[in-house]
Amino acid sequence: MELTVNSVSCTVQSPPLTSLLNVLREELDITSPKAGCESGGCGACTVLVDGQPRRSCLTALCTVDGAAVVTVEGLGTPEDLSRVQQAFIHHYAAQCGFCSDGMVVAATAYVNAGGSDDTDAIREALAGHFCRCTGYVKILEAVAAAARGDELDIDSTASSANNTYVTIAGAES
Amino acid sequence: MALHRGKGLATIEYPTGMNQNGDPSQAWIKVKPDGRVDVFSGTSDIGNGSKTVQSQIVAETLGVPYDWITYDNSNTDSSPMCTGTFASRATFVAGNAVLKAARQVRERILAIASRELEIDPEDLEVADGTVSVKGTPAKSMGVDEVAGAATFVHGELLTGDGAHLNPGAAIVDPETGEVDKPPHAAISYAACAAEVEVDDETGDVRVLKLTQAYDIGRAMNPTLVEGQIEGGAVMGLGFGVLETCYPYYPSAEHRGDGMSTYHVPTMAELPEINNVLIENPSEGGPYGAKGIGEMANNAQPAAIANAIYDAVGVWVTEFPITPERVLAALDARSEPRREGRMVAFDEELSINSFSSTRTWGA
Amino acid sequence: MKVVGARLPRYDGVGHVTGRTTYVDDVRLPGMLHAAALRSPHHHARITHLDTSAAEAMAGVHAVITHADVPLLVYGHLSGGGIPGDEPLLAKDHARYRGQPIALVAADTVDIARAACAAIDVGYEELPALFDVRLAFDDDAPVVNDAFGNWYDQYEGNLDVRQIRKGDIEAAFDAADLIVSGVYRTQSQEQVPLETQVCVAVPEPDGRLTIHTCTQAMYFSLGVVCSHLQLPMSQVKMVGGTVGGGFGGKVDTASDTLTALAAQKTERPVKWRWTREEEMLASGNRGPWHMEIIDAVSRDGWILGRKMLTIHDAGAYGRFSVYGVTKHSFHHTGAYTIPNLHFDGYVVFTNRIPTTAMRGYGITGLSTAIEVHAERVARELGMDPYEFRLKNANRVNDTSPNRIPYEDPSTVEVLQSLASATGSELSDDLRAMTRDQRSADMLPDHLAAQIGSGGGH
Amino acid sequence: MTSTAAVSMPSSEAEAVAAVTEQPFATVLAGGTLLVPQHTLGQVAVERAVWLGRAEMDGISRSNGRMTVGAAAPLAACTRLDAPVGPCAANIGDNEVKAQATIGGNICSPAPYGDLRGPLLALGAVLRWADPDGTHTGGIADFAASGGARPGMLLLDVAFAVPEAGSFVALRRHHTQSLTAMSVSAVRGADGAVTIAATGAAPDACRLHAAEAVLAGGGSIADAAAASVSDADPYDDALASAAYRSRVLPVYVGRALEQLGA
Repeated sequence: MELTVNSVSCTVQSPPLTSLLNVLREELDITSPKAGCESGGCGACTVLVDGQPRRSCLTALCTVDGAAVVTVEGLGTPEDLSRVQQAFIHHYAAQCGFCSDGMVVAATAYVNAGGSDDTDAIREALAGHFCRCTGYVKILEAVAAAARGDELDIDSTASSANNTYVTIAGAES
Repeated sequence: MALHRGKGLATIEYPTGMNQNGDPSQAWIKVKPDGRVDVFSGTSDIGNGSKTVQSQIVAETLGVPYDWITYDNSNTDSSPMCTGTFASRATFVAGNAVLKAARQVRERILAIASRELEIDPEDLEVADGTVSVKGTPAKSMGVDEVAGAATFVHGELLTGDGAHLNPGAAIVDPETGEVDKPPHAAISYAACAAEVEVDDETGDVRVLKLTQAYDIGRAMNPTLVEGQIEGGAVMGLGFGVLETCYPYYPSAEHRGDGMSTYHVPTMAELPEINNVLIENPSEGGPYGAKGIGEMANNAQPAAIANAIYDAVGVWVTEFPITPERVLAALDARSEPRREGRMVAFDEELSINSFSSTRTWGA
Repeated sequence: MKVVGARLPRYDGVGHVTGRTTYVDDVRLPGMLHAAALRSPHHHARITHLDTSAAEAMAGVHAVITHADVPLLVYGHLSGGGIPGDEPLLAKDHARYRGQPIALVAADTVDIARAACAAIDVGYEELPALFDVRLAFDDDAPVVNDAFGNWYDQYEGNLDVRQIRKGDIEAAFDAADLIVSGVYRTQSQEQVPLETQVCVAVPEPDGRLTIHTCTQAMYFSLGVVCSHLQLPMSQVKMVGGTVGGGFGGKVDTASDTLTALAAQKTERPVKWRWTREEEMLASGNRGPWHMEIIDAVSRDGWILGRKMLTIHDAGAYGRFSVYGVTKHSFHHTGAYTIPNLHFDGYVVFTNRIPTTAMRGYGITGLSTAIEVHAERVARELGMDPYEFRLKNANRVNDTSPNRIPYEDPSTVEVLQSLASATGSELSDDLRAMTRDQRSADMLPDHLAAQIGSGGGH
Repeated sequence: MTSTAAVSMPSSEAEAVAAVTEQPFATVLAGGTLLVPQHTLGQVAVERAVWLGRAEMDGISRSNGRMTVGAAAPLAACTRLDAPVGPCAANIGDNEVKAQATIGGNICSPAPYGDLRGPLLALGAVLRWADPDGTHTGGIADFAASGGARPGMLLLDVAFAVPEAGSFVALRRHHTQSLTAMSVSAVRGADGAVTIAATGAAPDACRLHAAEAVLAGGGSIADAAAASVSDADPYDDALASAAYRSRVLPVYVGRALEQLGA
């Protein structure tokens, strides 16, 4: 079967019922989609299939024969980050990073589809993506920033409005 | 259907570092001939950001730009011993190890610069990758030049090592629990206020808002500490109302085996979260830091439980506070038993008989 | 300070958002085999026989590891702290919990390894299982733990309980206007790191082992691997430091040791990645706690004394539970100063998965219990919850249950900040409070001698 | 298990029926949201599979007051249907799963999956399926009695009369991937009669006849809700206890009926 993965045409040999996740990871050595649960429950393996976000662990190879698949590697490079990737850095939306591969892909699909910076809409779009580290606050901020098209500085991170700082009297530096 | 809102509060404290084995961490640093800095630390980054924070400590201490730092925690051949990333010790304890190593390197940089500039090291300072003479900033040389001179002129390696060890605390009196030294590196403090909405027909609890205050010592990187506190809040929410490995505890049956049957919080469950971060520098932490990662999921469960009481007037004392437990408490709604001075909220109390007989039941 | 305190981006952030960060499961090597584990289907059973010959004979199977392959089968995670080992790396005569590993198969593919696990012939004689810590002390209770019985019995002084005794608890209760009791139970929580436990172990030409590990503690794991394998630390190189979430669940990563044994035996690189189901059902999780609190309080809102009983359900083996209960005991007054204490804490074993570290270890359940109890006491007294907490909050030089003076307690300031952030009105008196050491005249007579004297208690 | 099972890709319903029913019987691959992970994890053996993605079995049409939904229609499309089917479909999985999972796959999945059996039972939906003996029609119960999902069987479509009104309520899920512990669907037909079905009240979706009878007899919603328990056969699982299911079934029946305007 044929796949175009991150703009590269590939002929793949895996059997037709192989999950797209295993095709990408084990046959093509594209390791960004993660086997977080292999049952569709976490979103760490989400990739774009013909532009649409898909759980690669739920997708049999034979159902995507001829499709264009994009993983997070294909969205941007360290030298040329996509807007969503910049937003994830600037808003500190990745901690351990294991959910980021799928999260960035799903967020990109949301932004590409014209998604707004409305928090409820982002939650609706991404609620199937599990992150144990961040508590989601900064992921929502990152996706909203990308949706708005904010100019983003990746050499610093954002201060969020929901956090205020005080210094105990007598403990000033 | 009636939805009831309530507010609750909890305050907590938590130790930084471990109470066993002296809790050692070690680090070493070397400087390349162009002044770029290699930091070797054994601290695993599990998402907590220790690569970042330890690199910041080294950059700050040496007076070089952050992007001059290469941080290597990749293996036990090159990185020295670190007890590990737990017990909120990566910033404080392991951070102290890199801090001490960086101070040694700084001294060596100044020593070489002193020879090159023919100025007493006491009269030199380092900032932004440049060693300069105090009061005479025009007289200076780059740390890159210092490193080159060390390598090619003086035949020296700019290096340093550091180790942090809490003198091992011993329990001196097993009868009383008295210890001879602090079994922690610092203590931090926090509080959380929760707002909830409770459905009194189904017991369903929605956490609407968490407001939190944390004594963080010093924010080594404010964004990272916020990330710990926000992530902890949602994990505490999970502990408080959603997650259980044993739904019928003590029975071991009917365990959730995956994402569809074990209820980890997702964005759908996210309440409004607001934080106050209080700087209260520690005595012994690098730049006043304390560790707060562990405690970040400790205050929410009680705050939520207390908010549920505020909302519907029942105490749920078995966690997580599932809809079943709320509804059972509503159905059994009862006042505590009051007899004279005694106020017994829960009847199954074995504390007075347990120690002597070691059998359960009062 | 310019770099410290700055909002710099993550050191490894670019790799994380571009799919370039290499986690252990992303390591692939020529000739790499894949492992799967045979786990006990029973909560408690005697293993009557174990025959791996059929599995070993299967095409594509390269090795089956059992207890007989482990140089040092039982090693204690806290043996450095004087706490004896109790947990075999692989079950030998007994399975003490459902999910306990009995054998590991290394094969050409995961599918073959799983099929080979199913082909291992194990005989079980099921034994009665103990799940309820309240039954653990009964004479006829099933015995769970080979080393300790049903509760840990080797604290200092040969005690079987972690004790705190401070002040004069009976006098505190005699002086109390109210004696308020409550019982609290907190539950097992799974860490749920998104990356499940995973290891790649590689035999090197020079006889060393390289172990790609997801551990939170490379040196701790190095010690565990070298102990079980009876190797000097020079023979093992742990490679890791970049972990897909841990939260305490990746400190005692048995995956490293077992995969290393498989690599040694096969002389091939071996990968073992746990499924999500294994992570949920067979990995160590946060242990359940049973806590009883009785507070002696005065009508005007002082906590004069606390009696507390804690029973920690450790699961089948000790792992870090003794450490956890000790830490728990040291903090059982929470953010308050309570001068008179009587605390007993037990580590009890049951036939469930050994519990382990998780964020807030030893204290998450404790904080929960203490703070619901505090709210109950405040409500019973008819006192504002902020006032009750601020009044009893620890101050500079008050001492913790284990007699350490608090250096920089900020409970007062933390509560004041929270009140301010939530729009809760505090009285002038409460707003004026500080963490400064209390003077004796700020305290009622029965506490002044204990707290106000300069913190010696 | 990454078996080397061949997958045929029929381009019409007739081809699909032929491919599924010929020996050796084939496993149907629709959305794959259950089959693919089970296959990956070695929990199911597949000798031969038939994928419905090109069989043009995903149509949704309305004619003469009846909706017909092809078995391969994705849940994302089903969310646009009126209650109780639409909100029930919306309550399954997240957007990515809904784009892939199909109504037929949902109907064929064992409890605790198969949420749509509840609304379809309430609607008195008629299923059409093929097996080596030919094409059959029947309700949800008939389909189950015939053996339900099995090798060699292909669910073709599901049809139901568009109700006067419908409602759907469910215990809140805390995770978009969480299974729904319990749901209640209520339908008022053209004749004014109300039918009610639940999932999670019994090991499989069930009609709540006693509650329906109370309403038919002119009883109140409260009385109907209270009566609903007599049709329940509650059970413990990871999601909820039998006791809780019994305790809140009347609450959700009441809410479904209130929503229906019964």
